[in-house]
Amino acid sequence: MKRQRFRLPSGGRIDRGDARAFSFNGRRYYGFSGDTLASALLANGVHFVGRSFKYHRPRGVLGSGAEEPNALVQLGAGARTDPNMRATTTELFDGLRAASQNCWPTLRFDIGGINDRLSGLLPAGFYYKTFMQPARLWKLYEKFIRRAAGLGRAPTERDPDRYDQQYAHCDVLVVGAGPAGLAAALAAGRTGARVFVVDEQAEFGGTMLAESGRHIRIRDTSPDAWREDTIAALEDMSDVTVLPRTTAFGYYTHNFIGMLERLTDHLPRAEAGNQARQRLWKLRAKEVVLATGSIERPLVFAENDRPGILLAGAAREFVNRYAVAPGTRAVVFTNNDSAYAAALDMAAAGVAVEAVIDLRTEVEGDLPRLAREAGIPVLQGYAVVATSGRHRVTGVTVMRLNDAGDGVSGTARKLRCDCVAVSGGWNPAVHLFSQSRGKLNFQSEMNIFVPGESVQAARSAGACNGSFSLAECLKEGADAGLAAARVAGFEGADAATLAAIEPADGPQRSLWRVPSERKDARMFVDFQNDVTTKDLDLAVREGYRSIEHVKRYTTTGMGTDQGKTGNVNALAIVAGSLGAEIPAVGVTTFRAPYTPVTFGAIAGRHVGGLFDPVRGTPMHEWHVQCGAKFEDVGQWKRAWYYPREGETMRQAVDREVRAARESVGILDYSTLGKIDIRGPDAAAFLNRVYTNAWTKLGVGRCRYGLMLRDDGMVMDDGVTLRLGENHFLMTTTTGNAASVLSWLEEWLQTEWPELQVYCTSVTEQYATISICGPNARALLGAVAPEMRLGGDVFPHMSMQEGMVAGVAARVLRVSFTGEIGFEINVPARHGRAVWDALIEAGAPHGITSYGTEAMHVLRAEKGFVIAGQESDGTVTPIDLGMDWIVNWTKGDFIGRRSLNRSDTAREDRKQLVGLFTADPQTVLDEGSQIVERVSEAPPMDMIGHVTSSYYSPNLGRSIALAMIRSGRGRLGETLYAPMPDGPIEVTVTSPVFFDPEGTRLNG
Amino acid sequence: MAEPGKIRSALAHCAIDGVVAKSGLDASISEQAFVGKVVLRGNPSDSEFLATVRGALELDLPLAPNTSSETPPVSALWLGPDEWMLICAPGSEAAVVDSLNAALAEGHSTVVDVSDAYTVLRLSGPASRTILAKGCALDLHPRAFAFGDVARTMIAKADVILHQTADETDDGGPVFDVYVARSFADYLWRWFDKIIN
Amino acid sequence: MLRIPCPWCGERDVGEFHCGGEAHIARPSGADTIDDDAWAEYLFMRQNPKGSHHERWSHAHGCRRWFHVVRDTDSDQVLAVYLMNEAPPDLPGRSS
Amino acid sequence: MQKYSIFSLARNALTRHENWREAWRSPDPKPEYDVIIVGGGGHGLATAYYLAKEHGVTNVAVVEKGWLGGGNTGRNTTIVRSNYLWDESAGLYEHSLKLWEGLSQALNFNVMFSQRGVLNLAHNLHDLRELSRRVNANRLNGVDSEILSTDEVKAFCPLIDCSPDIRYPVLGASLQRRGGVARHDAVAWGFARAADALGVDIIQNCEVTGFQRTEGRVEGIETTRGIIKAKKVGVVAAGHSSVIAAMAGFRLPIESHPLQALVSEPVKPILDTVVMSNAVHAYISQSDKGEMVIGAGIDGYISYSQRGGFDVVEDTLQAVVELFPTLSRLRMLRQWGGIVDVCPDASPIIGKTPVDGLFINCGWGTGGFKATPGSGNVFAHTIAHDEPHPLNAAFSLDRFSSGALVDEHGAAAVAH
Ligand SMILES: Cc1cc2nc3c(=O)[nH]c(=O)nc-3n(C[C@H](O)[C@H](O)[C@H](O)COP(=O)(O)OP(=O)(O)OC[C@H]3O[C@@H](n4cnc5c(N)ncnc54)[C@H](O)[C@@H]3O)c2cc1C
Ligand SMILES: NC(=O)c1ccc[n+]([C@@H]2O[C@H](COP(=O)([O-])OP(=O)(O)OC[C@H]3O[C@@H](n4cnc5c(N)ncnc54)[C@H](O)[C@@H]3O)[C@@H](O)[C@H]2O)c1
Ligand SMILES: Cc1cc2nc3c(=O)[nH]c(=O)nc-3n(C[C@H](O)[C@H](O)[C@H](O)COP(=O)(O)O)c2cc1C
Ligand SMILES: [Zn+2]
Repeated sequence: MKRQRFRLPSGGRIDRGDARAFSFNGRRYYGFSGDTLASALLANGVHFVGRSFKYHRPRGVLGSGAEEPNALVQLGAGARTDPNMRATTTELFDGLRAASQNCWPTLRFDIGGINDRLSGLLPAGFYYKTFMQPARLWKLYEKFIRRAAGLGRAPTERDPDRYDQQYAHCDVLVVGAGPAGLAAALAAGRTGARVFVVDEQAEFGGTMLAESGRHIRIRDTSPDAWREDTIAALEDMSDVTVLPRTTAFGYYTHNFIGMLERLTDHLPRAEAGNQARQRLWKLRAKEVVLATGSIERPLVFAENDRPGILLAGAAREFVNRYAVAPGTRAVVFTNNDSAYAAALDMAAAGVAVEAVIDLRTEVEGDLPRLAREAGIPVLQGYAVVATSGRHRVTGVTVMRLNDAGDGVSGTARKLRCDCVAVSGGWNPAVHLFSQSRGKLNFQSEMNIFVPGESVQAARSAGACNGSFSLAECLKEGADAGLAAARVAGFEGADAATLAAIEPADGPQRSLWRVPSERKDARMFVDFQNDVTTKDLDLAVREGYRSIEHVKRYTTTGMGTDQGKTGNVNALAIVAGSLGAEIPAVGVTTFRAPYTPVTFGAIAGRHVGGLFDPVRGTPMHEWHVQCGAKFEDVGQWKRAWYYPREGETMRQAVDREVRAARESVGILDYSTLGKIDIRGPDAAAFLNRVYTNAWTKLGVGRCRYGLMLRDDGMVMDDGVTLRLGENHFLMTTTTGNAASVLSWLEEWLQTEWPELQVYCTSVTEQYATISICGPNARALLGAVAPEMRLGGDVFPHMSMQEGMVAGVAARVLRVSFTGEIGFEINVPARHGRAVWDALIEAGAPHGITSYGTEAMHVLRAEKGFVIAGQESDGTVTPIDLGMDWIVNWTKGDFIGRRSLNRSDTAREDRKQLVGLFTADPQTVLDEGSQIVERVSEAPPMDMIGHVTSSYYSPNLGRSIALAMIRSGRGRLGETLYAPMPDGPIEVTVTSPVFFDPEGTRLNG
Repeated sequence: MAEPGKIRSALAHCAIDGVVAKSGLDASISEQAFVGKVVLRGNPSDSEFLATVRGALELDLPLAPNTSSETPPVSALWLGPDEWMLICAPGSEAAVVDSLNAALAEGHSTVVDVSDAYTVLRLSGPASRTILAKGCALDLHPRAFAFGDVARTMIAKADVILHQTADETDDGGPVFDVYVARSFADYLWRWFDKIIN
Repeated sequence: MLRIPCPWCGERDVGEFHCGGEAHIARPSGADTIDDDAWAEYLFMRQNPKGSHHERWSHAHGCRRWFHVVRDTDSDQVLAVYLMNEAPPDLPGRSS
Repeated sequence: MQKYSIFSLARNALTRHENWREAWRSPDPKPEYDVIIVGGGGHGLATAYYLAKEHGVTNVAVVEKGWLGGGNTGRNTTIVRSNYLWDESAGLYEHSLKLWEGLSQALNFNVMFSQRGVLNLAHNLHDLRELSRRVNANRLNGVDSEILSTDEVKAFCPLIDCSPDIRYPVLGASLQRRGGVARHDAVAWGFARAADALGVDIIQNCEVTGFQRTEGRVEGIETTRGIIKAKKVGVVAAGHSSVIAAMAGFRLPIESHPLQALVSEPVKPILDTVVMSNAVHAYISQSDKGEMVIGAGIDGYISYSQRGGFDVVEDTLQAVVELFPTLSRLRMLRQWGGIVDVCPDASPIIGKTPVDGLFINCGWGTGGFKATPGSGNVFAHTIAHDEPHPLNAAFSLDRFSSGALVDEHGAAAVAH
């Protein structure tokens, strides 16, 4: 086994018995179970991990968790590769492969590094100021700009992984399982409330996991013992759900929390099997306890971005949790006491701590005292003014600070080191609180933003609430957990306060930019996007004063880390340049997600075959077996045409159309919307929703109706049958079945509650089989011997009930083709059998199944309109030439008043006409525009467009329907459809092309 | 001539009967084809209406939202403040419709046979709630949704009526009957199938 | 994500509902006698306030009933729910 | 105005960029202006710029309640195109597109207008018919537009899953090659800087709270920074149009809805065009920084909260993964919302109001970013001349009475 040079011989939470091989940039290394990729890299002395976005500066590991801006890697390969993964949150597994991003050809030798040399030319927003001349070269410039875009690479193959989703509800959600969260969960769980406790990390414990445990006790035991007891207690409670590796990423309205659980990302492929990769939890919580802890902020000082410079808390975590020495010689640079713990822990782990450089002149806390006792040199009132090292820090230069903290003086001292642990204080992780729309308050003592009043049912506890001592965290957590459970309706006794012993902190000193004597030295604020103090200054100088402008002009806080480490520093620096108070500058808006969330997890199972329901009719499989091509109509699959061996679409459709006119065709019309309408006011209701009159329709009779929106525009149409005095059956178009039912309900419930009418959808109760053609009656007779089908007893637009193929059926004599037609409705379970019987019985007539395309041709030959094709939401019945269906005398109906508006009543509106092409074989494109005169070049005055266009085998020529300005007055006129290959000449005709007298229908 | 034996349920093509989860989720699923289903609408504050229904079916309609009532062999699911679905044995729906129509001839109400418009997916076993919760936003904790409860809601992208017909304490329980429109049944089945396999 | 309290079914996710926009817009009767402007007021003109808004919702994927909601369009807080045939409740300290 | 160029950039590099001047001043409001524009979004700033530039009206203030471009201008998916159906819209949007084509130079501010093409996918026969209708209309209106077959779509944008097995296969597409995207913030800043240079006062953190009127004529505005008099006032306040109209005593046919968008983490370029799909509701492009910029649909209820429901984001990403299966492993970095003012016919309102001297420009809904220069240009004309420019005559408020709507729902179902 290969040596891990920086692995400590003992301690940590890693399992030294479980070694894991991994590769980084093609080289093989080993780490242990319990490592993250970052800790394993550091254990192997790999500090230089990636390149920054803009200047391609060498970067290492800054943090140890979700806040990491630098150490982003491309993980895996092939279909399962993932860009921009934080090494600090990537759990190590056997066989893990990682590579650096944004560098070419190699990490060490990166051509993009040239940008760093040119950085003088590339200040914030430089691209807004240049690349404008000459205008035509912009495309070229952009190509180069674009080449620099992005960090990692997206996969090029389809994602082989699956993603699970789960809805959940709870009384109390606890986010974060540090001491505050654990205490909260325990207190809430004990009340019997339904509790979820989630933490993004693999192990619960939060910052406790980074503790050495040497200076702290909880209730006389080690913090770790308390932690383990608490977790065990939670796991024992049946109504407590414990979710590690789960990030609460979004706090949405009405206490809806989005959470991402990582199920297999930490496993080698073989172990992951075909489990889902991640699970999206959609949780509705009665009460939320936020215990999300805090994020350390770096100090902003000259050349603060070299690999080897990291957060002090991270350094501690590497030592204590992962048993990794972050270096051999360390310098600690701080403005507060907490970093002394890092110094102590590193020293205890054998790292030579050269010095603690403290910005403060007075340093009195317990930890500094312990550090001094341990012999660690402390330089009070000093600052780091420069650093050295190319791919890894090799030293720092320190100088004495002046009293105001805005300058340095004295001799520069160089300290050699390969690790600098930095602390600028801690920012409460208020992301979720802020997403919940809670306002933040500025707490000037610590220079932090803390949660103000909650606007949703949430409370914050622990470090995320600005309470940094362990004792406070435990108490606030327990109080919050109990209070939340109580509000959610549960009872519990106050828990005894958990005594904690810990070192006391002294005050901190916030110097937002650490002075340096070198004017040109760069101080990085946003590490990922290479935003320096100079960029911030420039933005302010140029008038971008709002922090939101500064963010957008400099891109600070816009990287994959969303400024977790940099934002507060940035705004404080901007406040400084503006001479404003920090709270007056304010924070930029916190938005979901807290950390990035996989698209696939958000899409869940709703992709591929489950993207949208596929609705099929009871006869669907017959169509499939007969080789039908399908058309998507809404969610329905409708048979479009049935090509036979060797047939083109046109040939198949022509055959189907001819069959319907010459013998008998059969169509599956089950998708038609059907609404059962019943009640004493049913007829009156229809009078109001349709343009025509319904009172006098006889029982057993059908009528065609047109439905308008209240703005007068055609919305839907269909045939309605009167089943009884107070009972109707309405049909709607396939696409509008659901919306028409909703429309009817809306009017009934909101506008006309006095009408006694009930509407019930029966669309799917019936299979609807339409047969038409000269032999339709004979066919029906063959399968329904008991029905009387003569024109006198069963006239057009009437209904009979009887047995069809042995099944009780309701048969309507209606026609959408101009042929004698019957619509046979049978309960859906019988649909297929009746269909089969008709096919069999129709064999002697050469019965032909036809699809929607043939149906369209047949109806267009007759000039029948399709709502949604001839009409497009801007068309009235008058425009369609259907004045006959508008009854002005029956009283009000939906849309009536609108038909009389000055524009709607204009005479020269677009009107439905037919078109014949000069060449009968030319079939116009649907959607062709029509002009009176063709001019050389656009613009041309368009007077209308083609709505439907087909080849009519019955007429032996093409036909088209069109909406043309003043069309009805243009019969016989020659117009043109200008197409890319030249104009097509057309003549305006009546829209009824076939059997205008309707003789076939009544034959 | 079509033979009655050739009737086809919505999921006849899926062969789902009694499919058992293979994914460690302890549950099984089947289609309850041809269960009788009748939509009844009427005014719940009209005591005569309620009495008439009681007279015809010996059943008290459930008036509390999201509940059901049962007088074997008929049960009634609350669908809305003036809407119920009556559930009866396969083939008995016509009798239910007829007796109600006869009894309710007076007054304003409606009775509609929708036996073929919906099918029922029966999900049973300890993992049922978890499986449902992968696509259903309702609170399905036993405290919130228990034996006899009903909800008209959505599972994934399908509208459903959810009816709990047995408890966890029952053998093989809990049991949920999921009513879904016939043309959505294939989708919903494939949805469950993806989850349990 | 909003949670809407259906007066019958209880609270459900917004996805089960359809929002029908502003409530209490009277549809003019005798519409033939009013002018185009007045008709347009009914058809199109809306208060669209930032703050308390009386609106109609339908529990489209549930009980299919329409009902009224008073909601603050700035905070998205639901302030009251009442039935179709009920008058708007008095909400202290708010004007519509 | 300090000129921006590669030379000035290089010159300033020598002085460590210490000598750049403010892009615009931050003056205190004067007591009175000839014209006040309410709303410092792109449209408002463009209006002020064109008033000064083309109509010589330079005594102009733009008042903005927050920060410039903080409304929808700063939160949209930046799609620019002009392939609208009706003549009126095509005229307006094409006018705008032509202005875009010279905008960086006119403003001396690189708005990074990138004509990488806008693809509208068709997934069913109805889509195809509508697409062909629109493309034909575009061509006859002089708007570049073409139809691509499925194979051509695949060749043009290989990232799209063009296989016939997906739920709603791609049957074809329309392509406007001159369409594309622009850098949204730069548009606001560029107009602000150019307007400022012509004398326009840009006043941020100044919220309009009411109007001063006499006899039906506007005389000034009341703001959080006091009363400011004006001969004319133009309201260009996008999401808040109705709120401001209410202050002036009239109503609008508008509802303000949340519209959401999101970006992925940045990745190396893989998508070099803009893709929009109506039936599989999604629209997406990749920015010059590398993140995928993805737009969602509107939430179905009124809200001024600048955020919407997670369910809408779910729908959007389902569609994105369905159409672009290789993007499934990318990660959502940030999501946000804007407030869009939606008109019943999906077309804007630009013109006079019932109050004399008060003009309004609103109702751009989900698709007004592309119109920014054109809208400002014709609105400036309308204010300066007290009558509409021919290109916005059809977009008056009266059309809701007459019924002469410009129904762009077909073009606007995914309206960006
Ligand atoms: C998510 C999203 C995606 C979009 N995608 C596209 C797209 O791809 N393509 C496209 O063309 N369009 C798109 N749009 C629409 C487009 O963003 C808008 O139509 C356009 O930006 C409107 O510009 P504006 O200048 O009118 O409005 P805004 O930029 O919103 O400006 C209005 C300004 O008025 C200010 N204001 C409001 N009230 C007051 C007051 N009382 N006093 C003073 N100031 C006030 C606001 O603060 C705001 O700054 C999208 C919109 C959103 C939200
Ligand atoms: N001395 C100091 O200045 C100082 C500073 C900071 C913290 N501390 C110590 O740290 C501890 C703070 O305890 P605590 O419980 O408040 O916080 P914590 O940091 O211990 O725990 C917070 C937990 O929440 C998790 N988390 C954060 N955001 C999350 C999200 N969105 N989803 C899921 N999980 C998320 C984190 O991974 C972490 O495990 C105390 O012991 C305190 O003394 C001290
Ligand atoms: C086209 C476009 C691209 C964006 N790219 C990023 C990005 O790369 N990183 C980021 O953090 N935010 C990005 N944003 C989002 C903004 O940070 C911000 O969310 C948005 O402007 C809305 O403002 P608000 O969130 O402050 O309300 C982008 C926004 C737009 C409109
Ligand atoms: Zn309900």
